[in-house]
Amino acid sequence: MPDDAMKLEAAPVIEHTAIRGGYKLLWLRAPSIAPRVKPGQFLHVLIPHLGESVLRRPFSVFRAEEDKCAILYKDVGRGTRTLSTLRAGETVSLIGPLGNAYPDLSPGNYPLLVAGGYGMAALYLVARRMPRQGIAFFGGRSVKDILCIPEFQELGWEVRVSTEDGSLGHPGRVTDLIDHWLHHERQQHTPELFACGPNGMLQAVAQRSRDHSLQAWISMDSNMGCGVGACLTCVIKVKDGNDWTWSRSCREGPVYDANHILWEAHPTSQPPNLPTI
Amino acid sequence: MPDDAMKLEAAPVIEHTAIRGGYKLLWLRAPSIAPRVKPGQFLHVLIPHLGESVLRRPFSVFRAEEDKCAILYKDVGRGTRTLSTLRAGETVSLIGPLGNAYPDLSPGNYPLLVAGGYGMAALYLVARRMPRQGIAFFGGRSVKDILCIPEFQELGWEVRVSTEDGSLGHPGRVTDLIDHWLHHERQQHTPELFACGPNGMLQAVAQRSRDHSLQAWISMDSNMGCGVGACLTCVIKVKDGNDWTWSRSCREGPVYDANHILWEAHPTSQPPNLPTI
Amino acid sequence: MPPPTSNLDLSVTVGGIHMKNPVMVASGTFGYGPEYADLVDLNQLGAIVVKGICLHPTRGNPTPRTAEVPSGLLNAIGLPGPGVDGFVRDYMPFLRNYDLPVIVNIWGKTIEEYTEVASRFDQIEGIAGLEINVSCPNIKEGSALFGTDLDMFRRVLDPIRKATRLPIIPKLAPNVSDIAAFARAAEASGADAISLINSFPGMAVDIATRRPKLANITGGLTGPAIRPLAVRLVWLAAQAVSIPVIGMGGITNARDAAEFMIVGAHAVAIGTANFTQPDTALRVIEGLRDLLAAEGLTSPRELTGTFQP
Amino acid sequence: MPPPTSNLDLSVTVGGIHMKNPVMVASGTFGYGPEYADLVDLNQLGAIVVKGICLHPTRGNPTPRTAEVPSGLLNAIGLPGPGVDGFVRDYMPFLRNYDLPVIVNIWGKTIEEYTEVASRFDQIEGIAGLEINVSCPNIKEGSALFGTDLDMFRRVLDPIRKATRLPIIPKLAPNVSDIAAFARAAEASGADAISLINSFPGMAVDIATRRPKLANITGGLTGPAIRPLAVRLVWLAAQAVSIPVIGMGGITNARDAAEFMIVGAHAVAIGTANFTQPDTALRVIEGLRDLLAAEGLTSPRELTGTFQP
Ligand SMILES: Cc1cc2nc3c(=O)[nH]c(=O)nc-3n(C[C@H](O)[C@H](O)[C@H](O)COP(=O)(O)OP(=O)(O)OC[C@H]3O[C@@H](n4cnc5c(N)ncnc54)[C@H](O)[C@@H]3O)c2cc1C
Ligand SMILES: Cc1cc2nc3c(=O)[nH]c(=O)nc-3n(C[C@H](O)[C@H](O)[C@H](O)COP(=O)(O)OP(=O)(O)OC[C@H]3O[C@@H](n4cnc5c(N)ncnc54)[C@H](O)[C@@H]3O)c2cc1C
Ligand SMILES: Cc1cc2nc3c(=O)[nH]c(=O)nc-3n(C[C@H](O)[C@H](O)[C@H](O)COP(=O)(O)O)c2cc1C
Ligand SMILES: Cc1cc2nc3c(=O)[nH]c(=O)nc-3n(C[C@H](O)[C@H](O)[C@H](O)COP(=O)(O)O)c2cc1C
Ligand code: FES
Ligand code: FES
Repeated sequence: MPDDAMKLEAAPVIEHTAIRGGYKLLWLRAPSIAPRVKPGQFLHVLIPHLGESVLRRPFSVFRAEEDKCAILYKDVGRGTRTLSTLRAGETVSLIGPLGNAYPDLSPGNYPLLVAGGYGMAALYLVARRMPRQGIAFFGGRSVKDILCIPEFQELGWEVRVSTEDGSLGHPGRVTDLIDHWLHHERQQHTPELFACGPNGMLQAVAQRSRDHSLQAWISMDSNMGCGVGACLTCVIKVKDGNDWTWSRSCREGPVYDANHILWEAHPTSQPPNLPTI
Repeated sequence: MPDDAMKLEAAPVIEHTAIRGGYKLLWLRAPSIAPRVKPGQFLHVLIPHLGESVLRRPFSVFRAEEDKCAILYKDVGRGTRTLSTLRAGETVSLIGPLGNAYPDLSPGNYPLLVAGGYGMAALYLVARRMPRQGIAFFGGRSVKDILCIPEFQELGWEVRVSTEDGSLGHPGRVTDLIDHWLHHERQQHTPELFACGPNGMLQAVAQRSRDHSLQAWISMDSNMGCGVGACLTCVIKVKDGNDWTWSRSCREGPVYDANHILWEAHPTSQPPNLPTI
Repeated sequence: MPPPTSNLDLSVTVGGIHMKNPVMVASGTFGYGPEYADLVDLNQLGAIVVKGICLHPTRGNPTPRTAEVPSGLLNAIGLPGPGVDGFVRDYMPFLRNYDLPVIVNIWGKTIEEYTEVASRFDQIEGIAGLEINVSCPNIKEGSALFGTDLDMFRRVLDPIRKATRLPIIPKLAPNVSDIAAFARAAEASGADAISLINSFPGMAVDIATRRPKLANITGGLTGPAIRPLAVRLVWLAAQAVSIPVIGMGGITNARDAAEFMIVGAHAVAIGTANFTQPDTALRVIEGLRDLLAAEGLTSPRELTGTFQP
Repeated sequence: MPPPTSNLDLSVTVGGIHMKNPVMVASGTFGYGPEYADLVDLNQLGAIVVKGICLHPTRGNPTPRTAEVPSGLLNAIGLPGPGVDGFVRDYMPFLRNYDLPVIVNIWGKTIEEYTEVASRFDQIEGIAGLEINVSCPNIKEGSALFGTDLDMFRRVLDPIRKATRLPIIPKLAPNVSDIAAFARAAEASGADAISLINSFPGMAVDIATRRPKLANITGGLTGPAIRPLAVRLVWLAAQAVSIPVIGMGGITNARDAAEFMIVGAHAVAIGTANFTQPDTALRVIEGLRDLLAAEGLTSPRELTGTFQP
C-alpha cells in the first residue's frame, strides 16, 4: 500500500469533549489512517444516526499521534449537531487521509500562520510539524471564536489575535495585524504564509501575497460529495497558464497557492443570519 | 378537556432497561397522558434520531401510574433498534392515550388472558386493573419470548405457559392450554377472554369463542400511519350487520370482539426469516 | 433583533378564499376535521382540505395501504369516504363550528361524476372551495388519469367550472413531462387557483415474500423525499400562470414552506408531516411569522415569488 | 441454516457483457476508476460505468454543483470530462489492468455528436459496452431532452446502433409519463439492454439569500429518496421488453438491490451510495450471495422477475 493511499476505517471514539464557543474535540482510534496524516489533510466522516443524510462531512485533522487522531469541529448544522451527541465507544466511519496537505516550509523562510474559524484546528498540526516556529495570526468575530492559543504557545509560537468586536486582542481584522508586521517587523525575514479560514480572510491573504510577492498557501473550504475525486462537486476555479480550469479541492486541494485561485467563482460574503425557524 | 381526549406530549425518559429476549422497558414522564390511560390503549411514539422516518410507532401501555407510564417493546426493526439507544433525560414525543381499550369484565365472568409476544405487555395493565384475578395463558416460540410471569403472579394471577420448542411449560400452542381448561377445569365458570398477540393466536382465540360461544376481546396489530383516525392506514375488516366495513384499529380498535373480525383480510402466517443482508 | 411586528399580517386571499395565514392542511392527511381536533386548534389553520370525496360512499383499497420508505411514505389508501351526503351529514355540522375555510377535495370515476359532485357542493353552506383531485383513472375512457392526459384534464375541468360558483382549485398530478401546460390549461378553464403537487407513483417490495408492500402494488410517494421535485414543479407552474398557486410536497417546517413561497406559492399545505408531528402546521405558521418579522416584511405576499435564479 | 453454496454462481451476462456478479457502479458516482481504487478492489465489481464522456473536453457547471436533501442528493455537475481522446489516453491504460468490464456512458449535444462518439469508441480496445445518456438537451432542435421526446429518442438511437458493434445500453430518463414506450423504443432500435433510472429533476432554495442551492438552478435528485419511484419504473420497463434491464436508484444494500431484481432487473448499479459508503457495491455482492444461498438459489437469474403482484 503506497504511503499516501486513502483508507476506509471504522474508528472507535476514544474521547469527545466540549471546548469553547460551540467547538468540540473528538479523538478517534484510526490505526490505518492516523500515522500517515500530513498537516492540512482531512478526514471524510460518516456521521452516525444521520439516517436522512447521504453525504459524509469533511474535517481537517487537528491532531494525529500513533494510532489516534482528533478533529476539532463546530456545530453549524444538522450533521455537526448530530456528531456532537456521539459517545465514547461508538464508532465512526472515516475515509482518510484525504487531500494534498500543506507543502513543507521552504528553507530559510519564516512561517506565518493565518487562521479563522476552524482554521485554528487545521493549522495546529502545521504548527506542530513545522521545523521552525513563527507567528500565528488568529482572527474572529469575538473572543469565543478564538481557539487553542495556549496550545500554539506551548509549541513556541507567538500568537497574535484580532476580534471584530474587540473582545480579545486587536479590534479589527486579522489582516491589520499581518499588515503591521509586514510594514514594521518584517526586517530581513522572508515570510511564507499558511492560511485556513473563511474565504474573505483567504482572499485578503492572497491580496497580501500578490502585493508583497510572498509565498502563501491557503486551504479552501468547499462543499464536498465523495471526498475522493469521483463526483466533481468540490471544484475550485484556478489559473491554468493563461486559461483556467476546475480543480478538485478534495484531491488537488484543499491547499492551493493563493495566487492560483480565481476568486470570482468563490463568494467571500456570508449569508444573512435568520431566526431558527 | 374531555377525559378521553388525546394529547401530544414531550415525555422525558425516566428509566430505560433491558429485559429478556431483546425486550426493553422504557419509563416516561407524561403527566398529561399517563393518568388517563385505560388498559389496551396505546401510545404513538415519535422515535428520536430516526431522521429518515416519517411515521411514529405504536406501543401498548405496559404500566401507567400517576404521571409516569411505561412501554415494553422488542427490537424488531429500524425504529425499535433506534429507540433502544435512548438515554435517561432525552425526551420522546408521544400521542396518547389512543385506541378504545378493553371493556370492563362483565359481572360474574371469570377472566382469562391470552398473550403472545408483546401481548404480555399489553395485557399486564389489564391484569392490574381487573376487579378479579383469573388465569393468564402465555404462548411463545421459546422461553425467551415469555415475559413478566412473576409480575402477573404477584397480582394473584395463575400463569400457564406454552412454548413451541418446549423450552418452558407445555410444549405446543397456547390454545392447547385453553382447550384443556375449557374441557376439564371450566366447571361453572363463565369465562371472558382478553387476548393480544400474533394474528394466528388471535384467530385461534376467535375460533374458541365461536365454538364455545364465549365473549372474547382481542387487540389487533396493524401497521399504523397517523394513529388518530385521519389516514385510514390501519383498517381492519369487520362485520357490519350482514355486510362488512373497514374499521380504523387506531380509533374503533385496537380491541375488537373476536367474532367481528373477518380474518380473510388479515394474514395469520409469518413471513420467512432471511439472513440480515 | 427582529423589527416591531405590529404591522405584520399573515392573512392571504387565495382564489377568493380568505385565510388567516397561508398554511393549510393537505387532503387525506388530516381526515375531515375531528380526527386531530384534540391536538390542533382548527381555528388557527389557514384552511383545511378534507379527504377526497366522491358521489357515493366508497371503501377504498385492501390492506396494507401504506409503507414507510426513506424520508417518505407510500400510500394506496384508495379514496375511501362517506360520499357527498355522508360527508355533509357527518362532518359539516362539526366544521361549521370553526372559523376555518373548508376546502373539499373531490374526485370521480367519470366526467359526469366530477360534475355532479361539484354541483352538489355548490348548494352546501359553509364550503369555501373545491380542490379537484385529477389523479384518478377515467374508467369510461381507457383508464388514463384525468391528470396526466392534457385533453382529458381540460374536458373534466370545463363542466366542473360550469357546475359550481365555488372557487375551484385543480390539483396537478406530478408525473407529467410538462407541468406548465397543465397549469395553463387549468387557468384557461377558469380555475381560481391551482394546487400542487399530488403524490408521485412508486412502489416497494417485500423481498422475503416477493410481494408488493402495498396491496394495490403501486402507491403515491409523499413526504420530504419528494420536496426537491415538488419545489421545481411549483416553480415551473407559478411562472406559467397568473392565478395563485398552493404549494405542497414534503413540507416539515417553516423553512420548507418558505422555499415553496419563494419560488411562487401563495399558500402551502402540510401533508405527511401531520402524521409525524400533528402540530406541524402551527409550528410552520409561527416560523413564517418569525421569518417575515426578522426581514421586516408585513405580508406573506412579500415572500411569494422572491426567487433570485 | 443456508444450504451449501458451492453451486452458487453470481455471474450474469447482460446485453452480451459477461459480469462476475450483477452489481455495477453507476456513471458519475465512481469517477473513471482510479478515484476509489484505494478503497475498492475493482476486480470484484460486476462492471464499472464511467462518468459521461462526449466528443471534446468539457468543463461542466459553475458551483455549487450539489446539495444534500432528505435521503438524497441534488446534482448539477454538468457533465465535465476529458472527451473521448482524453479518456482513452488518461484512463484506459489504468482500466485495462483490471479484469473489469468497462462500460462508457456517452452523451452529446446533437445526434451527430452521439454518433461520432459511439463510432470512436468502437475502435477502442478494452471497452465492454456503451451506456447512452439521453438526459441531455438537443441544442440543435429546441433543446428538448433526447430522453423525454419519444421521436428524438428513436432518432438518436438508430444512428448510434449503426455506428458501433459494441453493446449499447440506452439509459432511460425518469420524467416521462409512459416509461414502457421508451423501453420498447430502445429495444426496437436494437439496444442490447436498457438501464434505468437516471436522476429526477428537482431543485432547492436557500431561503436566506432567495437563491438556488445549485448554480444551475435545477439538478437531478438521486439516492434512497427516489428508490420507490425507480423500482416502479424498472417494474414497468421490464414488463415491456425482453432485453435485459439494469436497475438503479437509491440502492444502499443487498435488500434494495433484491427489490430491483425481483421486479425484473438482471443487474443493478450503485450510485449515490458510493459517496456514503465506498464499499457499498462489495457489501451488496456479499449480501446477494447470502440471500441466494439462504434460499437455495444457484444464480441471480433465479431472483430476477420473481415478483408476485
Ligand atoms: C477541507 C475541509 C476541512 C474542514 N475542516 C473542518 C474542521 O476542522 N472543523 C470544522 O468545524 N469544520 C470543518 N469543515 C467544515 C465542515 O465540513 C462543515 O461545517 C460541515 O460539513 C457542516 O455539516 P453540517 O451537516 O453540520 O451542516 P449543514 O447543515 O449540512 O450545512 C451547514 C453549513 O455547512 C455547509 N456544508 C454542508 N455540507 C457540507 C460539506 N459536505 N462540505 C462542506 N461544507 C458543507 C453548508 O454549505 C452550510 O453552509 C471543513 C470543510 C472542508 C471542506
Ligand atoms: C396497537 C399496537 C400496539 C403495539 N404494542 C407494542 C408493544 O407494546 N410492544 C412492542 O414491542 N410492539 C408493539 N407493537 C408493534 C410495534 O408497533 C412494531 O413492532 C414497531 O412499529 C416496529 O417498528 P420498527 O421500525 O422497529 O420496525 P420496522 O423496521 O418498521 O418494521 C419491522 C416490522 O414492524 C412492522 N411495523 C413497521 N411499522 C409499523 C407501524 N407503524 N405499526 C405497526 N407495525 C409496524 C413492519 O410491518 C415490520 O413487520 C404494537 C403495534 C400496534 C399496532
Ligand atoms: C395517506 C395520504 C392520503 C392522501 N389522500 C389524498 C386525497 O384523498 N386527495 C388528494 O388530492 N390528495 C391526497 N393525498 C396527497 C396529499 O394531499 C399531498 O398532495 C401529498 O401528500 C404531498 O404532500 P406531503 O409530501 O406534505 O405529504 C394523500 C396523501 C397521503 C399521504
Ligand atoms: C454526482 C452524480 C453524477 C452523475 N453523473 C452521471 C453521468 O455522467 N451520466 C449518467 O448517465 N448518469 C449520471 N448520474 C446518475 C447516476 O448514474 C444514477 O443514474 C443515479 O444517481 C441514480 O442512482 P442512485 O440513486 O443510486 O444514485 C450521476 C449521479 C450523480 C449523483
Ligand atoms: S468531493 Fe467529489 S470530487 Fe471532490
Ligand atoms: S393509523 Fe391513521 S387512521 Fe388509523
